[in-house]
Amino acid sequence: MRFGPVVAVDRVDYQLRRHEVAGILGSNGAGKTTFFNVLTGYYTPTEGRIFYQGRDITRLSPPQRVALGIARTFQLTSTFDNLSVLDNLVLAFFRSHCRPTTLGLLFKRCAAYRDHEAIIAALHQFDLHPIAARLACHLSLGEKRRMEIAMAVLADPELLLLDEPLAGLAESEIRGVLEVLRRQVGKQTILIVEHKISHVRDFLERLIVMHEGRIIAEGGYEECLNDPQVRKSYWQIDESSDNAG
Amino acid sequence: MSLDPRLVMSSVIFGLSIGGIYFLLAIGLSLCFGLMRIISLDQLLYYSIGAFVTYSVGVATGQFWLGVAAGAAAGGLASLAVERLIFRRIYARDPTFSMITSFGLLFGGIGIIKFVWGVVPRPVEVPTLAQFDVLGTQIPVYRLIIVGIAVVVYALIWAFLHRTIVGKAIRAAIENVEHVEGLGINVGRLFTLTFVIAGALSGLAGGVYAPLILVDPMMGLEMLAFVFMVVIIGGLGSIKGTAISALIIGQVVSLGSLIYAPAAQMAPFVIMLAILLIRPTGLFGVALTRR
Amino acid sequence: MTAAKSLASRALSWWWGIAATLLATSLCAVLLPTPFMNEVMIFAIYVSGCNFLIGRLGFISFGQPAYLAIGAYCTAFYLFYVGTNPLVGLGVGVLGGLLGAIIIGPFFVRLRSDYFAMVNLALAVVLFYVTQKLLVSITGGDNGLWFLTQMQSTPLLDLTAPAQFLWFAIIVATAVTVMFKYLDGTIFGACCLASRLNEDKLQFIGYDNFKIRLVAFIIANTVTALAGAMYAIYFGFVSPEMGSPSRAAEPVIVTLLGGVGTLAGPLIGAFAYTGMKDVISNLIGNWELFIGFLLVFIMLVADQGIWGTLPPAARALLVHLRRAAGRARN
Amino acid sequence: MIELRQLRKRFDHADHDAVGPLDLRVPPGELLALVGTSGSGKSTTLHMINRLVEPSAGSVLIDGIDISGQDPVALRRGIGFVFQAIGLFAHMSVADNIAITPRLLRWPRDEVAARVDGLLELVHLDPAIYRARMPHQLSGGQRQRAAFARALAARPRIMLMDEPFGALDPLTRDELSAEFRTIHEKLGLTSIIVTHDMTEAFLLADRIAVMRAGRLVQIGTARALLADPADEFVRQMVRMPRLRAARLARAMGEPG
Repeated sequence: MRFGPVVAVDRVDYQLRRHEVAGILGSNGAGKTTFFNVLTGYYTPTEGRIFYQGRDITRLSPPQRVALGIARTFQLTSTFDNLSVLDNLVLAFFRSHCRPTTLGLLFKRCAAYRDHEAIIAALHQFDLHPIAARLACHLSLGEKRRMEIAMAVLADPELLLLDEPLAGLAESEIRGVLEVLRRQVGKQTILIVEHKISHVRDFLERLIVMHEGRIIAEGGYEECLNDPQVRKSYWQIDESSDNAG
Repeated sequence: MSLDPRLVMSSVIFGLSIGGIYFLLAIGLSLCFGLMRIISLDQLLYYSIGAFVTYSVGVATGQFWLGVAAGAAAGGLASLAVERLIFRRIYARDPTFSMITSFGLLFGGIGIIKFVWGVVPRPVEVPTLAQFDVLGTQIPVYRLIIVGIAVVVYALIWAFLHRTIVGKAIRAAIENVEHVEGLGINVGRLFTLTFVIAGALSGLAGGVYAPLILVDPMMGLEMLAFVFMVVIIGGLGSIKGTAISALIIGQVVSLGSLIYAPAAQMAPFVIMLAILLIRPTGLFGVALTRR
Repeated sequence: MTAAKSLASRALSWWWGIAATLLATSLCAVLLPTPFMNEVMIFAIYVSGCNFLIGRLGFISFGQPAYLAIGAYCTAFYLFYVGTNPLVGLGVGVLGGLLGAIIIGPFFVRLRSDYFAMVNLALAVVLFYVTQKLLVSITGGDNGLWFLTQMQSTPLLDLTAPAQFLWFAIIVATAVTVMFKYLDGTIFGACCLASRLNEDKLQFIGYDNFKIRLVAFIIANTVTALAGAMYAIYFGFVSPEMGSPSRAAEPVIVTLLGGVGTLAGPLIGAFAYTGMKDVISNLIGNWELFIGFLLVFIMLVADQGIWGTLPPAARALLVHLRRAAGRARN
Repeated sequence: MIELRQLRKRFDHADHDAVGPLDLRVPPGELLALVGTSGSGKSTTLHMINRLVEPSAGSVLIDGIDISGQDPVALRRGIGFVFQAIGLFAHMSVADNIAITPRLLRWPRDEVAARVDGLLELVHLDPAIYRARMPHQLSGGQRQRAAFARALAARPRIMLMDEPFGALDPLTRDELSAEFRTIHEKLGLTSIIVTHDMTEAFLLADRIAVMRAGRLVQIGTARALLADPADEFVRQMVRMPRLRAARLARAMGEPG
């Protein structure tokens, strides 16, 4: 995939490999979320193009990109509050597996999918089965995050974009979400934006560091964090005066 | 069909004056939405009240301008009462909620007007029949006075919002009401003030427009669609947008009726659809986040 | 209990609800004056479109009279200028409403809900002017179009006879209710609810928000046009007054009165509203006063509607009864 | 002094209390951190103290006086509040942002100007440079400094802060929280800071109150929480700071 220059995301050229897990790190306003939004079609880039599996997707709408296998989660959790957890999953599953026309939706009943094995499996995989019948608005943040990831995964994406999946969670909730994430490694290409990057270091294959809209470093975890430019811009550590080790 | 340039000229002036009235009405609607997130259809009630009070005071005293002042004051007072008694309770709710409530108020108000003044349309005498000559066209001075009033109101509102601290606070509250509240600023008072200003301007619009139409209880409803279209084209919450779109709609209505009278009602609607197709939030409407 | 069985019992329980309502309505049809019941039933159909828009899509429309007028005038044009069969007229009205919604929908459903409400009202006003002033040669202006005597009677249920028309109206109203109930259970129904709550997310799991809203809009307003067509046939007459913007709030009021988003809401609301209107207009002529303050009152005090503000005990009883019925069957 | 007595909040249509019953005392001059997972009711609690949210039951006392009888506007003037999203008004200069409350209170103009300069200096923003800047010309940290200054404008005795450092990167965050501590002491404020970051709470606060599901689980100094966590939940909450401290101790032990 290639990304061209946009306003907040400046001249990003990047290629992701298949089934790779990569993390994006950067201080506030580094352009991480904008980058995601451009990828998923929330914004169109001012200039440049995005290629996905060799195909130019720059002008496609979000639903069209989902159809191609790009799924995402949101930094602020985003659920259908008046639907049950189960129905949230049904919606996510149905779209990607049955590929209906809008009129076709009129002739499919939700109830017919509530006990579909893929959905039951997802409920168990993401530890959502005890709360399957609960309305999404009554979930805790950690549960919502897990449900969001479950929804993204149920869309059976090739590329999974996770926007700060751990933000706002307490340590105990983080572990649940991490557990769920770990199970996805190797199944699809995953891109994670995360402040608490150390939490996800175990399964990251690559780290991308962004600063003011540009990628300033990429590579292995340690390699990246020790990059002098990264240390300067992210941790604001100047090598010359840094003698603490 | 060849158009007489003199007809065009007087039509442009006509459009400016009617645009001025649209502006006076729409500005209140727009401000109320921007600050309180309410769609205040009852502004059209204060418009009718303004016109009727202007009529009554004019008949009683023979002083038209005194009537207009009384009309504006009546609009302000009525809106004060409504804000205190009703809107205060529904600010926290969805904008469409306030739309329903204000529609009810508009209707109830029309009922009250019918009760007080009856259903017979009333004429109001034009205060000055003077005309003056522009390039061979006779322009009624009164139309120009209306345009002048609209311009002055625009300037005053702009200065109020940009130059006074209370106006700045209103703009701050348009941005984020909770933050203003948290600073220990009396947001309730800002709301009341804005609402009363809006009501008084609507009353003023009714009073000023009264000599050019027949004053009747349903006059607010007749105006409703046009004011809506002005607000929508300009974008809710934008003063500049409201002014510009009032200007446009005024011209469209007057020039349109010059070309093909019945189509004048349709043209603004078509323009609105066209603009919404390009910009779903209107010309200057900001993508307001819910709160 | 197996999934299939629970599904069946759930389906049965709401079928029972509809059957009970149908029975109650039929009882009313026998006991209450026919004109009143006719108006209530058509009104209920009219409101159910609005109820769907508000309750499922979260879109409040003050422009329902516009769609009502489209249906009514299409039927009237057919019956006045072309044919004599009211059933065909009904079909023409519904088709006209469908076409109208398909043309207007794409412009409107992209809008934010507050803009949507206003634009619809503007549409109603414009259409009112069109029928009243612009197309006078076709619509007859304020005089309207009369075709009551031109309609031929239809087999089975004679639509030109008010008493038989009522049964037809009850059947149509039941069909509309069943359709909306069915929609609630479909993926589409869930999508509507989802789009009301979180349109961004819906996009990002792959549904086209615009298309979903468009389809919902078309469904709702075709139903509204259907009600318009039924009015036209029942009265044998249309005039611009039917689409008057001064009645713009009626469907919204009645939706609120009946309880937003509830299945029985439109019927209950239509009953209550038509009843009140009859009584009040006999007492005082000034109905604006009444409607206006009724609306304000509903908004301030009882925004859950008659159905929603029923004492919780009554509803709990209903649930209990349903459950008992469910147990009895298994 | 801030005192909460059997404070409860249940939101409309909810089936359980979002907060409470809650009892809490914050003595004068203390900096208390309210820590909990998201949805634990800590923000709601904070909002009830300046009546941005009205409690369903119970009472809040400030200096021994129940605030439910007070005018909310006057009450809020005595309480500085810093919001989660910084919330400077975008169309106003920094000076206007800070001066808005004093000017609406009709303080004399020169007094307002002096106040603005004094506050800017207090938060380490050079008045000459930053007075006329617009919020979008500031960095995240500078914006937060300006927001502190604005909250302090009406000379409050109490500061309430809702995740004030949540949107900042770690470095700016540490710097600002240390500075806030200094300001807190210098002005003799009584402060409550809401955060979900236990490490931040440990570094900043005199005492820490841990909330879960609307209730107070434990309250005490960092030392007390570490030494004797009330339950598994608190143990989990203090795990991270403990790990970090251990790691840091190891690092310090090594020759630099």
